[in-house]
Amino acid sequence: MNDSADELRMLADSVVQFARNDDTLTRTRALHKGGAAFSRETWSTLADAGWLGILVPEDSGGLGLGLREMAVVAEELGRARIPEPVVAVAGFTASVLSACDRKAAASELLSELASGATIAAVAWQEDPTDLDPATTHCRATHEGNAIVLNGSKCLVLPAEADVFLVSSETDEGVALYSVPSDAPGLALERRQQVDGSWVADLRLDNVSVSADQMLASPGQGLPALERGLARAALLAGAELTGLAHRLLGMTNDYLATRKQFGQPLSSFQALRHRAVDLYIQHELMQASLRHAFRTLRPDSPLALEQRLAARVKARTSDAAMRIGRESVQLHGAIGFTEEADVGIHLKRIMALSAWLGNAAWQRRRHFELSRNTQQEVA
Amino acid sequence: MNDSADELRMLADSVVQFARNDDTLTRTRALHKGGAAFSRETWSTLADAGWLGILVPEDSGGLGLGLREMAVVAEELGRARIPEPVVAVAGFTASVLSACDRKAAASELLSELASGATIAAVAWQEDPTDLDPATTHCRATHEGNAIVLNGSKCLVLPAEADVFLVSSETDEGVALYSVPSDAPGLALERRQQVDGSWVADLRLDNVSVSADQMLASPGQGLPALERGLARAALLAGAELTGLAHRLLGMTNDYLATRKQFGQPLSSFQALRHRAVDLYIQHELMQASLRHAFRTLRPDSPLALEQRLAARVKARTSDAAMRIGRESVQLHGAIGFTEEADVGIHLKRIMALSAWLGNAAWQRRRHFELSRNTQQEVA
Amino acid sequence: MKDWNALPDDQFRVDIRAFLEANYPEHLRYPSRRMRWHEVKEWYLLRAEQGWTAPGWPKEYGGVGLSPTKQLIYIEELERWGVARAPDQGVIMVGHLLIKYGTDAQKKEFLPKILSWEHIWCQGYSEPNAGSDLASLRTQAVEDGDDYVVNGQKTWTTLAQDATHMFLLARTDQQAKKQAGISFLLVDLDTPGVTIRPIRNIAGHEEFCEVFLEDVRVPKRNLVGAPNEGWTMAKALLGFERLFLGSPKLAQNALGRLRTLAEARGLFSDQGFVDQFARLELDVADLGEAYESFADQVRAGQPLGADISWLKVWGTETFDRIAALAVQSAESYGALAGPQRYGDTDVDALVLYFDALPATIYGGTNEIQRNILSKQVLQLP
Amino acid sequence: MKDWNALPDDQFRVDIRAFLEANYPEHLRYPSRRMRWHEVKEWYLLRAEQGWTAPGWPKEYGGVGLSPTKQLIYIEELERWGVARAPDQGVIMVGHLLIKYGTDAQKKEFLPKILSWEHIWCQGYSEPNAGSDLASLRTQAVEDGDDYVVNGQKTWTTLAQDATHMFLLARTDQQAKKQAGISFLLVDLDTPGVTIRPIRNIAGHEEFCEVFLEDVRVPKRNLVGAPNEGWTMAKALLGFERLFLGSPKLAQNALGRLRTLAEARGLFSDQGFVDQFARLELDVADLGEAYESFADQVRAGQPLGADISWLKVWGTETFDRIAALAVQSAESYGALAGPQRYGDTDVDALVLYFDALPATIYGGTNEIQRNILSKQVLQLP
Repeated sequence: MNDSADELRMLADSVVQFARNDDTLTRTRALHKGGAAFSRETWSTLADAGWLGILVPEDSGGLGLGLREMAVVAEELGRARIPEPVVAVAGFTASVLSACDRKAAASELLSELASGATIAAVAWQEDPTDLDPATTHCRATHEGNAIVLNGSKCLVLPAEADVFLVSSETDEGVALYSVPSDAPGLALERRQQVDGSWVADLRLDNVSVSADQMLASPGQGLPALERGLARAALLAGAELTGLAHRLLGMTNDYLATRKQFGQPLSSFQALRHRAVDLYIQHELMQASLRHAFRTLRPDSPLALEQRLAARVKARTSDAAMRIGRESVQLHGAIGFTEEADVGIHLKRIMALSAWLGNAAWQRRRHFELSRNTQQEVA
Repeated sequence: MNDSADELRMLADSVVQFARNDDTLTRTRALHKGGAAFSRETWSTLADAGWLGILVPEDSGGLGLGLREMAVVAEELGRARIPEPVVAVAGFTASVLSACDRKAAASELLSELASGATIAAVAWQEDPTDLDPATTHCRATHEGNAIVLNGSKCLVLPAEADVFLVSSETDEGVALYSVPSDAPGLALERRQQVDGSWVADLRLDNVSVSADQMLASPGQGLPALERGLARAALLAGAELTGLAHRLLGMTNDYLATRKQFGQPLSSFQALRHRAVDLYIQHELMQASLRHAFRTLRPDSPLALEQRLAARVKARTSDAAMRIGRESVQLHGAIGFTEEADVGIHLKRIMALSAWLGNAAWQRRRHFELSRNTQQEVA
Repeated sequence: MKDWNALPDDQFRVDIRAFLEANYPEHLRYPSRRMRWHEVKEWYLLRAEQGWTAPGWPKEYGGVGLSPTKQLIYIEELERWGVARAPDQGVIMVGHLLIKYGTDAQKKEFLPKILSWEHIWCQGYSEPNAGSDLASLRTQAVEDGDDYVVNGQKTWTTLAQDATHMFLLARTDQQAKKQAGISFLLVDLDTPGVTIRPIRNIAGHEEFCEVFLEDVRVPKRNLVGAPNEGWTMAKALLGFERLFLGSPKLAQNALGRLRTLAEARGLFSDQGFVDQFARLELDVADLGEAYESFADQVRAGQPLGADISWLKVWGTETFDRIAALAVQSAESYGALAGPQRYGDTDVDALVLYFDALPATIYGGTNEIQRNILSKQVLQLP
Repeated sequence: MKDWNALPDDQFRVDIRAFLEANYPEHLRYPSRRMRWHEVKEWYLLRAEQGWTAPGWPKEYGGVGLSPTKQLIYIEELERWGVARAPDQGVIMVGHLLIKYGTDAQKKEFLPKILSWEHIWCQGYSEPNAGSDLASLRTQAVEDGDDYVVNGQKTWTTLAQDATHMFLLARTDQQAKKQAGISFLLVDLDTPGVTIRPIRNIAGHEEFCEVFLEDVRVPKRNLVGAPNEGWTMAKALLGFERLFLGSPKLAQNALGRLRTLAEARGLFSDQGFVDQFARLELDVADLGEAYESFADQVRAGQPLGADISWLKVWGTETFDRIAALAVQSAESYGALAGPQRYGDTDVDALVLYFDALPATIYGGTNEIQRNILSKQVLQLP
């Protein structure tokens, strides 16, 4: 256990070291000014550090580590507020791929993902207000040797992906196919998110794929997506926890140094107490994450992972939004400027909180999953 | 308008004068110790002052004034925290009686009510979790010249009533009958409320009434009850506003005088700000009441009265509960003792907040009533 | 010119409403951010020609001379129709300041150009490191011959980039403590030494500026009132404008957009949403009633007391809660920038959220308002 | 006697649980108020005979000598089974105090009678007008021959009416400031000059007392430790008991009762209720996890830091929110005193509410806890 704790600390330290050299916020502002969400160059650096391959098996060129290690990296990357979609790609996509049954195809894509050569995104959602991956109207039909995909997807993150994992209904259930972004018949519309990232709405019009582009065979796509969604929610929770922690630090520094009426702001009890309430919110985020990783085993059943993921995502989304909102208030007018670092963190929190189900949605989901479990037990 | 404002002020002053001579809290504590909810002697004093007859027409021996005057008295009686069920009897029962179609019978009871000779209570509810007066399983059937009542009622306030206005289903709709508390076949079980008052659960087992005990004829009972329920909710809101105001005064006095670490408690900003938030809650209570009386006319339709009543009861119940809860906290340990005045006010607030629909229930009701109106208009 | 004050109040409202509905440009209604001068110029110059720049000024100075009641009606109708604000500090502040404290020469020089919009004014109160605390004002004005030489920095200056002039507070007596020793100066922003730098806000708009003042020479004739009396005058200027910091319009408008979103998404069949919405609806309703009650004071010609602060606290925090529920109800859309299509209308939940953020800060933070209430209204020691 | 410490932790838990389930009187489970001594005496005297009065004391003094881990398990099992607390200040406080600072004579005199419950102790810290502020302690102890003469008043003394002795803090050096100059004295409550007056609380129960001390003579041999060192010793006594101020049990139990009420009333088909319940369920869950994490520190033999205060704040305020929702969900029942029938069980929503009221006050108000957190954990100046 101590060995493992040391390893996790070393992993975290390596991200801190990276962030220290990166000057992320300046870089992010410059990128956004040019309309770019993130940098491919930095992406390669992240790959070289091995972080994109944490969840990728060693025989596919990854580190073959677990969710906990990935969460430590996500939390530290959150604290640094890097703009790269690490959780979406190395968390969500990699988890879906690892759960796919067509091992050869999945493994190849995983190894490209770990090396940073290919950015792959999961195209599963079709209606922004429906988060059930079973709601799939996109159809895959056989035409001779080829499979032809027709339908649409929305909010695919990142829009800049080279390859999309497209879920499609077949007569035997949902399957997953890898579709390159330049595939004939694929139309892509980009929409910008509040944090400067881009998501894509896809339209698939007779997109033809071959059998070896099938990643999950019919009926196997849904469990792979469910697994990936749960893990992505957990990892988003870790990133949110890092973001919130950074904001707390900034806010407390501000309160301690900024003077009003000749005294530091933090000498005003009403502000001190609010700082304490935000601190408590962050402790709760940590508690929910800690609980998840105390409970999870590599062979934990999907239902348990889903319940823990809902709990973590609910808590971290809610607490981070509160910490973000209050940090702006506690910074006063300066907190409302674009140049203040508080805003750039808040916007990232807004995007991550909404991603894959916001706090209110996740609380309902957690309640339902818990009730089901209770009723099974009883 | 100025004349009217002056009159209202004089009415309020007369209640203040009464309360000053009464030492209500000592009296209430002594009553409760003996298991009594209130004093018949004080009831006579209230009748002599005319307050029990404010809503009673002049030709029935009352003052023939309006809801607004009654609200002013209710607010002041709330501020004095008198234990007598003035709103229940001179507000709720009197309003139901005034809306009854059997004028002779109703008028007689109204005049006894105004004189204080008879305490009458409305027995309408049959299930503590159902606040719809149309849910009436109590049956009235003809047997020869007599009418026979069978069924049960719950939470009738006050349990000490001499006469009950019992709502009963007939073949032509709900009717209301006056039933003396000693009527053969009437069994009464008392339950104590948190504020020391008693409510009664009634069981009617072949209770025989004559035709002149009919107050509202079949089909007329429901509108009379609806009218009374709306007005009672408004008046309860006024009493809650007075109670909350008294608590605020006590709490601010305590904060200003009590010292900790050598300074008055009110010098601690976190406590000052909470005092301000409670002050705002009380302003909102006043705003909702003011709006109701700015809007209401003697001939306002029932639907409008109901909507305004829901709004007032929702706001005042919610705000008073907050003010009560926080006042205990701001008083510290002393606030938790029975001898502290804060508790006796909080308990009255708890009883009144729950009476005829708590804040959550009234908010839903207001929403539904508003939606209906909007849909009619649209 | 029509004698507007002679109209009955109800008729006045009807006429103003009809005029706005007929004439105000549709594309400028309910702007989602503060408009720049070039965007609203056409409309306001047209109104100026009609003599309607300054409804509240006395007629003798070129205003419409409306009664307080009619001024409120006027503003309510502007808010109701979603009319964009001009950079109107000249009308709202400088005009009243000069009419009350100005020399005849100052009145003659400045008032007509305010009315014609030849001069656009901005306010120079806030400074960096002063926050809500004017007592720590640092900008200095030192006498030198016929001029004051001004050095310092102002910030959060609304639309300074569109202004030609600034009225500012500067310290003229370095020895005096706190609010004493501060004077009121009128500054032409073309004077050498003035630098204006817009500040982008969190939503990407440039509503505020920083204004740097380096050896800026301001002629002594541009001093308003007596030296060292600036703070007293600034306080006296706070008239019934304070009412509008607690205007229910922002919250009402936000609630309306949330309703649209909810109708389109079918959320009114979701009891969990309804419970939250029903609460907010009452919060807004009681805000509206409280506003009316303060407005009654203004209509009766009574000064507003310190208790007006609670309206600002409640109004802005209600707005904030509505915005938070809108973002929550937008679900996945809650991350998307720009308006999103709901049924047959667009709602931008994020604009609500970003608009709500500064509302609890500007016009004196809600913390400052609570300090004021606890001291001046509750009189807590 | 069984060597409990030799058992594996899991087995220890199983054995304790089995013992409680088999032996603890059913009617005393989950009392809705603090039990008086005569109500729980039989059970505790039985346990005393079995040598189980003081699980945490070293064996050499007659305790069970449990490891910190096992003590936690023991307390968790007591809480799980809803075992009523005795007036246990002798065990929890006086014993540890004397073992650490007492003279041999004191140990010999007092420890055995604590173990046998011949002496029942109460704590004399709080005073009127001191609130959460021990620095303003006023009770005086003046030397007179072989005695101290004590004058003053203590309040919020839990179950003093059942106690035979009180350990109190009194000022022995009038010149010293604040926490200095305070000493620890052991007082027999039969001494002339002691008056005990129970305080009824808001729920009508007598859990606390006022204790008046008028020229009470306390022999100097009853001074614990050095004179004027009382405050230091009192602080050192705050061991891992602080963990239990943040115990999730109150909130978990309240949530369980709310669940019962909701099942009986069919509220789980009401999305508005479910949304609130689902939030509270997670609030309690994360409280439980945080508690475990602090308990890990205790199990590892590490001292608790100031950050433990957040657990108390969150735990008690979560309890408070649950109680408020219970009262709301009881609808008309929310005004009725005593347990109400829901389906086939009784729930007393008001008891939850009244229990939650003092939780945010005792053990240092939540405001004091926030002061501590902002200073010692966030280190805000």
